[in-house]
Amino acid sequence: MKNLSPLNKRRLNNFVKNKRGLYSFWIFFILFMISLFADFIANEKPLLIKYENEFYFPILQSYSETTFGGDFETEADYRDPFVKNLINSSGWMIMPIIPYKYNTIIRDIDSPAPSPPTRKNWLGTDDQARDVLSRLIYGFRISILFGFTLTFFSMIIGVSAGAIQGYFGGKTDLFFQRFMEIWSAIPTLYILIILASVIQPNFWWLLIILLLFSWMGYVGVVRAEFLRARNFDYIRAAKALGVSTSKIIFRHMIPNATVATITFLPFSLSASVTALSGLDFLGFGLPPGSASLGEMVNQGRNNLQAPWLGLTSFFTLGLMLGLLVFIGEAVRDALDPRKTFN
Amino acid sequence: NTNISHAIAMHGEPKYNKDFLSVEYVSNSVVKGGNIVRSSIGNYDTFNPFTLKGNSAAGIGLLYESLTVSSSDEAFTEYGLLAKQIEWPEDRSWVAFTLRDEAVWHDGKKISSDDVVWTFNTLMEKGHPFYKYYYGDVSEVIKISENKVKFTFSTNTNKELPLIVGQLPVLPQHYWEDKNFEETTLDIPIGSGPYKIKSFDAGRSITYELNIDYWAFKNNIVPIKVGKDNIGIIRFDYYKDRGVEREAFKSGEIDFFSENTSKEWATGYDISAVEQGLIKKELISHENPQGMQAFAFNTRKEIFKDKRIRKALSYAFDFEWTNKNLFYSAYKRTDSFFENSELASNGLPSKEELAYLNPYIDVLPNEVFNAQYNNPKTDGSGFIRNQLQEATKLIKDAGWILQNGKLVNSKGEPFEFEILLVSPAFERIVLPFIDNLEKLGIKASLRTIDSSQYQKRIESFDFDMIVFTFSQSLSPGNEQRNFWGSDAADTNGSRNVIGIKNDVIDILIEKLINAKDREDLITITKALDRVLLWNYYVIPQWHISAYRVLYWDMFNQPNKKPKYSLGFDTWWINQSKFDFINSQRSAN
Amino acid sequence: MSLISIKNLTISFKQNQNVVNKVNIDIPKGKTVAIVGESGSGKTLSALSILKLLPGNANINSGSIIFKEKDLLQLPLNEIEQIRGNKISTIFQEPMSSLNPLHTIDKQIKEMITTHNKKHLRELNALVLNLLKEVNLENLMNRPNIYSYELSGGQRQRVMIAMSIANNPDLLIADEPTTALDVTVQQQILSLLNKIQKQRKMSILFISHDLGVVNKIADYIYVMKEGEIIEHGEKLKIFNNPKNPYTKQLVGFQNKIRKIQENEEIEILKITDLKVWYPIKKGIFKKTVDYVKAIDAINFSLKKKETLGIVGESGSGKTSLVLAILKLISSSGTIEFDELNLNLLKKNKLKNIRKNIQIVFQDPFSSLSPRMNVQEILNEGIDVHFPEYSLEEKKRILKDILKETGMDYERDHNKYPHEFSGGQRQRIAIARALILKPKILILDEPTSALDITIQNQILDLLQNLQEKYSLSYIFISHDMNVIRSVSDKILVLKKGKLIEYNNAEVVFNSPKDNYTKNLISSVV
Amino acid sequence: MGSYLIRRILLIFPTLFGIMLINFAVIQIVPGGPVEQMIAQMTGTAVESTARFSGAGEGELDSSFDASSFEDGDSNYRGAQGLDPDIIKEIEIMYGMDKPAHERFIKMLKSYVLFDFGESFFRDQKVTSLVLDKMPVSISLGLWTTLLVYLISIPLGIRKAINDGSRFDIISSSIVTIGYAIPNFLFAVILIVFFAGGRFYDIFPLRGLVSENFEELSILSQIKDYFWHLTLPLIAMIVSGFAGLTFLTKNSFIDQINQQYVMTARAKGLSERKVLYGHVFRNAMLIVIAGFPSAFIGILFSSSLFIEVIFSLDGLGLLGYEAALTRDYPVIFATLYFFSLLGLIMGIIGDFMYSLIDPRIDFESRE
Ligand SMILES: Nc1ncnc2c1ncn2[C@@H]1O[C@H](COP(=O)(O)OP(=O)(O)OP(=O)(O)O)[C@@H](O)[C@H]1O
Ligand SMILES: Nc1ncnc2c1ncn2[C@@H]1O[C@H](COP(=O)(O)OP(=O)(O)OP(=O)(O)O)[C@@H](O)[C@H]1O
Ligand SMILES: [Mg+2]
Ligand SMILES: [Mg+2]
Repeated sequence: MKNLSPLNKRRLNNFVKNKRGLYSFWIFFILFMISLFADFIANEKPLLIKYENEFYFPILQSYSETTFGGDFETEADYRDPFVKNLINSSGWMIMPIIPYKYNTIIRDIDSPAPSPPTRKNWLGTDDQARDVLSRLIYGFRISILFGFTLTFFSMIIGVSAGAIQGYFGGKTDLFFQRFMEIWSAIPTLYILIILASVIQPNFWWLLIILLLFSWMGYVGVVRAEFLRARNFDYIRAAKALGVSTSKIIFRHMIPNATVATITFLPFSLSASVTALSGLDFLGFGLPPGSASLGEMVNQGRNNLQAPWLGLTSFFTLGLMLGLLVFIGEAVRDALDPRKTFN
Repeated sequence: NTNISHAIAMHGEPKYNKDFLSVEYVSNSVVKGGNIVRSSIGNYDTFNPFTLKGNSAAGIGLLYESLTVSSSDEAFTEYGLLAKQIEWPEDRSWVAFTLRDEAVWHDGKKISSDDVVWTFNTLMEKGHPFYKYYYGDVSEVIKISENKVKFTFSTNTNKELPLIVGQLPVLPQHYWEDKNFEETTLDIPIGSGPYKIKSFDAGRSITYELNIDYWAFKNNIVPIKVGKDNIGIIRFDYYKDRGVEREAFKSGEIDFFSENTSKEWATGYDISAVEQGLIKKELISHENPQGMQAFAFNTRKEIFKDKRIRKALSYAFDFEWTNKNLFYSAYKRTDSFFENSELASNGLPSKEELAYLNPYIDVLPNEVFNAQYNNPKTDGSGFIRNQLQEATKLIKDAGWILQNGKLVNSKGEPFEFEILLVSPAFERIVLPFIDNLEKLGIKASLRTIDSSQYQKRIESFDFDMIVFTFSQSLSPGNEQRNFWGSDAADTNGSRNVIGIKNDVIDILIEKLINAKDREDLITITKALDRVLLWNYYVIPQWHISAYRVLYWDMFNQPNKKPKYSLGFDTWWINQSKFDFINSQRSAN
Repeated sequence: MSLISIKNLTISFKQNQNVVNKVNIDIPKGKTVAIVGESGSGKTLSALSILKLLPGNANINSGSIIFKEKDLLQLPLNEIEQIRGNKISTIFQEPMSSLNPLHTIDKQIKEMITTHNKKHLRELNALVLNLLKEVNLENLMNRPNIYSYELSGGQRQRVMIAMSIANNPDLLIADEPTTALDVTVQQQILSLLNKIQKQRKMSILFISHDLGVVNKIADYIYVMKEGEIIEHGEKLKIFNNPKNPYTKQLVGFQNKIRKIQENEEIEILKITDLKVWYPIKKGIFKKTVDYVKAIDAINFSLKKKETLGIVGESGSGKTSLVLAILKLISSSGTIEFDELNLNLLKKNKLKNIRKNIQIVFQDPFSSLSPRMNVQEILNEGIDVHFPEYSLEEKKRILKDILKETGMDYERDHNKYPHEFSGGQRQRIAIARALILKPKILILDEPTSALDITIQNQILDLLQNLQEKYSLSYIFISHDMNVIRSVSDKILVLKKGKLIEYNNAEVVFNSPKDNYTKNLISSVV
Repeated sequence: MGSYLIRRILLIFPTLFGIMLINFAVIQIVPGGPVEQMIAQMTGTAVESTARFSGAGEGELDSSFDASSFEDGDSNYRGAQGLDPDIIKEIEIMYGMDKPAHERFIKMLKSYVLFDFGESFFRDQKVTSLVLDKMPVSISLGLWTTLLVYLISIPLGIRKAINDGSRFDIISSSIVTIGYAIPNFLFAVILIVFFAGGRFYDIFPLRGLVSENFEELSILSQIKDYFWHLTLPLIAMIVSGFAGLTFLTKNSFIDQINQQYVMTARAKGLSERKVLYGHVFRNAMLIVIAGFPSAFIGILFSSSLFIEVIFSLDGLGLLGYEAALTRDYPVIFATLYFFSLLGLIMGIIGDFMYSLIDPRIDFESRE
């Protein structure tokens, strides 16, 4: 904090003064942190086992059932009553708060899946007999990570591209734009199908594929703003100072010409999240069984008789976006030189 | 020595004799009239269902009559409809139909043998490629007289041919002559059936109206049609979304609906209309063969070559749990390739079956002779230790060992395979299966792809395991070669997805095709069934032997139901119930 | 009877102490009240508060402004709107950024009229034409659809003036209305105001640093310093008998005349045949139909340690000329700097040259990046050209330069441009250029918004630096006193053509051209 | 500008060529083509392309003996037979797939130059007429959504900008954000269940754009009928549409509202409305206004797939998606061609609007 330049201090101050933004930030931060530790919060494996005077950490390491005197040499299924008995007979185990992982198929549900919320499954189960809360935590994590990475990179690429086009204009603009027109016409759906035919799409592949196209969303607005802003006097002034082109772009123009980008940031973030959901929805997303908010939305829509599914996904998306929007507003305010707080 | 008859059965004699007045499963107190709304998914853009292009409108079949039509309480018997008489030689190398004099087109013109000849040739030439395949063995169609046509066949081994030729719909030559048959059309066509198109809204709905002057109604001259086609006006509304369609039914915009998901069947209809009995929710059982829907192994793959492995994997599929927790216990386990029919094997093989099987006692699995086939059964708790232990034993026998929790063969290659799906609905069923396999040390993955891609991979047998349905008719025949024959195993695009190459099976198929009568056919089919089952080519899934229908309570049904169909065309509207329902619905 | 009386007005910004403190001003009907005073003393804010146009973060802590028996400060918005532009209109201090960049000049003037009076189109056109004539802009009428960015500083200022008098207001608030105007036009404008005042009994609140002008036009004078009125009274009383030391200083001040210097004879900049032609575009497809020949074939040179004063009527092409030299707009001809022709130079080479030629823009406000604070603005140049400086060094340099330009590091370094007064912004712009110690410094009206003391301080600073580092200056100004006190050579421009170019005394003592004579006469 | 425009217009052709080429190439790589699709359809293994989200594929039983697919009384399902290689050949020839790719490409380009887009592989309809058929739905949805979104978002954004930080601002922010967060297909289904289904209220129609008896209605009731049908789909589409534009408007306005020229406008005595809409608007809304043409195309073309399915509307979104999944090349390429062309033209118009809105913008000059 001490090393901050006064300007940044002023900005930080502005940010902190916006209570809504600040609280949103903290809530979001905490939720995200929780989700980062999802494996320890929601897991089908015990956190700790004491068996015959030895300690075991199943989450970190896998033990075969034979370790505890069972029959199978494959990893123990700690939810199997048989295994539970084995361990409890000469030791104990501590289960995480939510004793299900996102892909744990709950064998002993009380009513057919999707089963309503109970003491065991706080948010009920989905139509594949998996715990909704656990999926929510993992899904939130993966969606956020995906959304942030995607937004981050597409923004960097998109804003730079738009900046270059808008700033240099002329031929650069003319040809780069044509390139983009061609590029954007590539059918994403087919690329995904092609990809899916070669490999099982995973997080990174989807990220790359979406990134290939998502950056273009930023170019248009940034370009427009730049085309205009390059005529401004303070840009001339900076040029006269001998400031390098890249500095002019990044220090003068981007801060002044990216209202739109900043505005869209929370939406881009959540759009990236939804993009993943959309892919899941169309069946080109993460491999079946992965936790994702998209899959959850889809479940909600297909199981209207089980409102806890739809409601959960809706509240999660709403909360997430709400927080992001409020944080975004606070950031915008913090960067606005005219904004002052009492 | 030719047979001349009012009907032709695949095997044996028709159930209804020459003088029958009507089939058993119709009522003689039907009242024709009233109107209902039904629904369909998607859209339509043509009234010509006989060509490749376009989606044809729902119910368009109501417009056309065929030469013969089958009864719904026999395995495979065709009764004359347009045809008054059917003639065929003992070896069934040709068939001739004599048309009814009364049969006329909607415009009053008589249906002649020219129409039949023209229809057949046109379908073969310009129709859907399906006809070319289906009627591939018909070498010629000859007009014998104004009302008699003869189809000759290029083979005399295919006993079905006279029957399937009878299924040929007949189209009016005079109407089509100056039109391009291959194009899709929304011109209201001329037909010969009991219904006419009353009105339509392209792609969105189509309304049929019962033709009271329909020639076959007069004096009940066509006994097979008596008591059928009772509803005055039938409209089909199109929806694109199944859920919305369902809502539409519940809100009373659709009168009749059939459900295909256990979940919806169990939970989707807890609405007041059902409680008050305004909507009837009925399971109507039938005896249609349900074939075999199953996880099919691709035995071309090295890992699935060993029968023990295939058997072991079947232990990992916990049907009882799945049925209870995912299907609301709606289904029954399938344990025959000819499930839900008299063709299905059960218990120990009979004497007759053994007669067919015994010659191969050395090459067939022992169990074929001395055991009753049963799928592994679990207690439904979801924890299947015993089953998995069985499986482990089998796998060990087959030479696989566990290393660090992973199953590997002697070369150290891990046991991994992919389950390929086209329908996302199956993901929820496959995932628990995969979960169980994991406990065996097997790493199975799941991949859902779109149907073009899927088709391509199925065609070239490029998969490890798929969910496949081997559909069966009541009268199995030639198609069995395509299902299980060795030749088919090497033919891309065949239905022998499993890749079965088994001499005994090949022989049984040939015998089956040439079965001398229905008894014999049933026996051979059962024997075949056993051989297939005990080779563990598939992990059987489930079936349901009933129609799940829902309808607003405005119908009357005949007391006796047909075995082999729902027989919706035998239902009729009860006017007082109809009025009551409508008053209730509009009050809402 | 006063038309408007400001009573006890106190304004503060949220963080700071009062920037306007208990100010009382009376403006009698039909008279001109002038406010003079230090830059940053609160003149503009006091004036803005009359129309309730203070920036959003300003607080009026106390006071009232009575106009026609109503307190303007208490008036609801819709009533204020009736008064604005109609009964009371204003000319803003920074005309260059006060016009809407996306509307044509024509439209903006018309809007002023139609907002308050319904007029037929023909009548309207005639009115606008007349107004433009009165402010000496009728030659603009033959250019179609002019936008403000196509005008020179003085031209924009005159558009503002035309706008402000369009509705014959009762009170005209003129915040430094003639800073960008050359002497002849200035005289014209002043007499125009005078005429209107006579005819319509208009009151004027006139804010200016130019005491010459104030002397000509004012009836009463208020002197402001540090947010307070330190002295006020009738013009003659203030001029002849100032009480307050600061007033004395203001009134008594005389610009020095520049001593003749021994120049080094090295030519550092040589301009030959320079042309700046702006295309005039027409129609939605923007076809070029003609050119504004802003600079038409000009030759001159600049020696080391020399100051070249450029004067010329407003719109004569001064700004265009210097922008062309800096390669900020395209031009033809040669611009030789250190024997390099800048017009042929590759862009990437240009950067090294930049450090050596710096400019203070005519409009400081728009030349400062709105999202950078003073520290960043000033550091920027240093970072580019002296990346080796340490943080401490930079801070020291900043402190020095701010002090030398009459600002305060502690108070100002963390503020954004919009949080300053006009004069303060101008000083930041000067500081930004000076900090690099360029070989050539171009100053486009650098002192127009400065009061005489600060102006003097700045000029001294320039002088010192020139001596110390042998800098060369190109100095554009309309204030002939300033020109006289800084220039070695003088270049007179008219309509894009060079009409006189000679040593300063020569020009001042024996001007050749009529126009030059006119200019000079205003000084002596 | 004139010559720039001409250059831009000329560049349409190479760009279009590039687009077609790339897409053609990509499609060659995609596994499975129209032939496979046809076979799948013929053998009954085809899955509806919308199965994943329309619920059509949710049955646990193969549809071939699923009760829902029985055709009145026909119980004689002849065990599926597999297809003859000859037939496959024939289908290939029919679709022209027997020819090498480059030949097909050249042939396609030739006919496209003549604006001959051919026929759909599966529907026996000219692609042009297919597209035209879908226009009413797409335009209805696109036009009204765009219009409503713009008409609501912009004034709302402006109001939020003026009252930045007020209660109104916060509440409206929350509302539009929540609206944005609702996935529109989920919302659509909920709307149907609540307002058109059998369980709660049944006040809106379930499907289609107009009633069956539309022709017979009077003009007034036709309009009523039309909007009555559009209400639910539009609500479902727009709830999520406000947020972006509202916030963009708000922030752009906040950015401009403190500029000096705004003060000038106020000093003229302009009412606040006039200041905002007459002066700030044009400066602030460059992106929004200039982006309008392409935004409209976007809405026309793609964004309403789910809505179309749920409300049983036949629009371009569905057409495009189905074509993609069934590999209906003529439809794919023709729509691609058509929309790319439209897009390119709109791009030019958009750029042109930039320079109309802000005369300082000049595309030719470069740094
Ligand atoms: N928006 C603002 N935020 C904070 N401080 C401001 C703001 N605007 C002006 N000030 C401060 O208020 C004081 C008075 O400003 P004002 O513009 O009235 O000065 P001025 O007398 O007009 O000076 P000049 O002659 O330089 O124009 C200055 O010190 C300035 O720094
Ligand atoms: N971008 C432009 N497009 C067209 N004409 C322009 C443009 N910029 C300036 N001009 C015109 O060029 C002429 C010279 O303008 P310039 O700004 O150089 O004048 P100036 O001498 O600096 O005047 P002032 O003293 O009023 O600032 C003026 O008539 C002006 O209207
Ligand atoms: Mg001022
Ligand atoms: Mg100038």
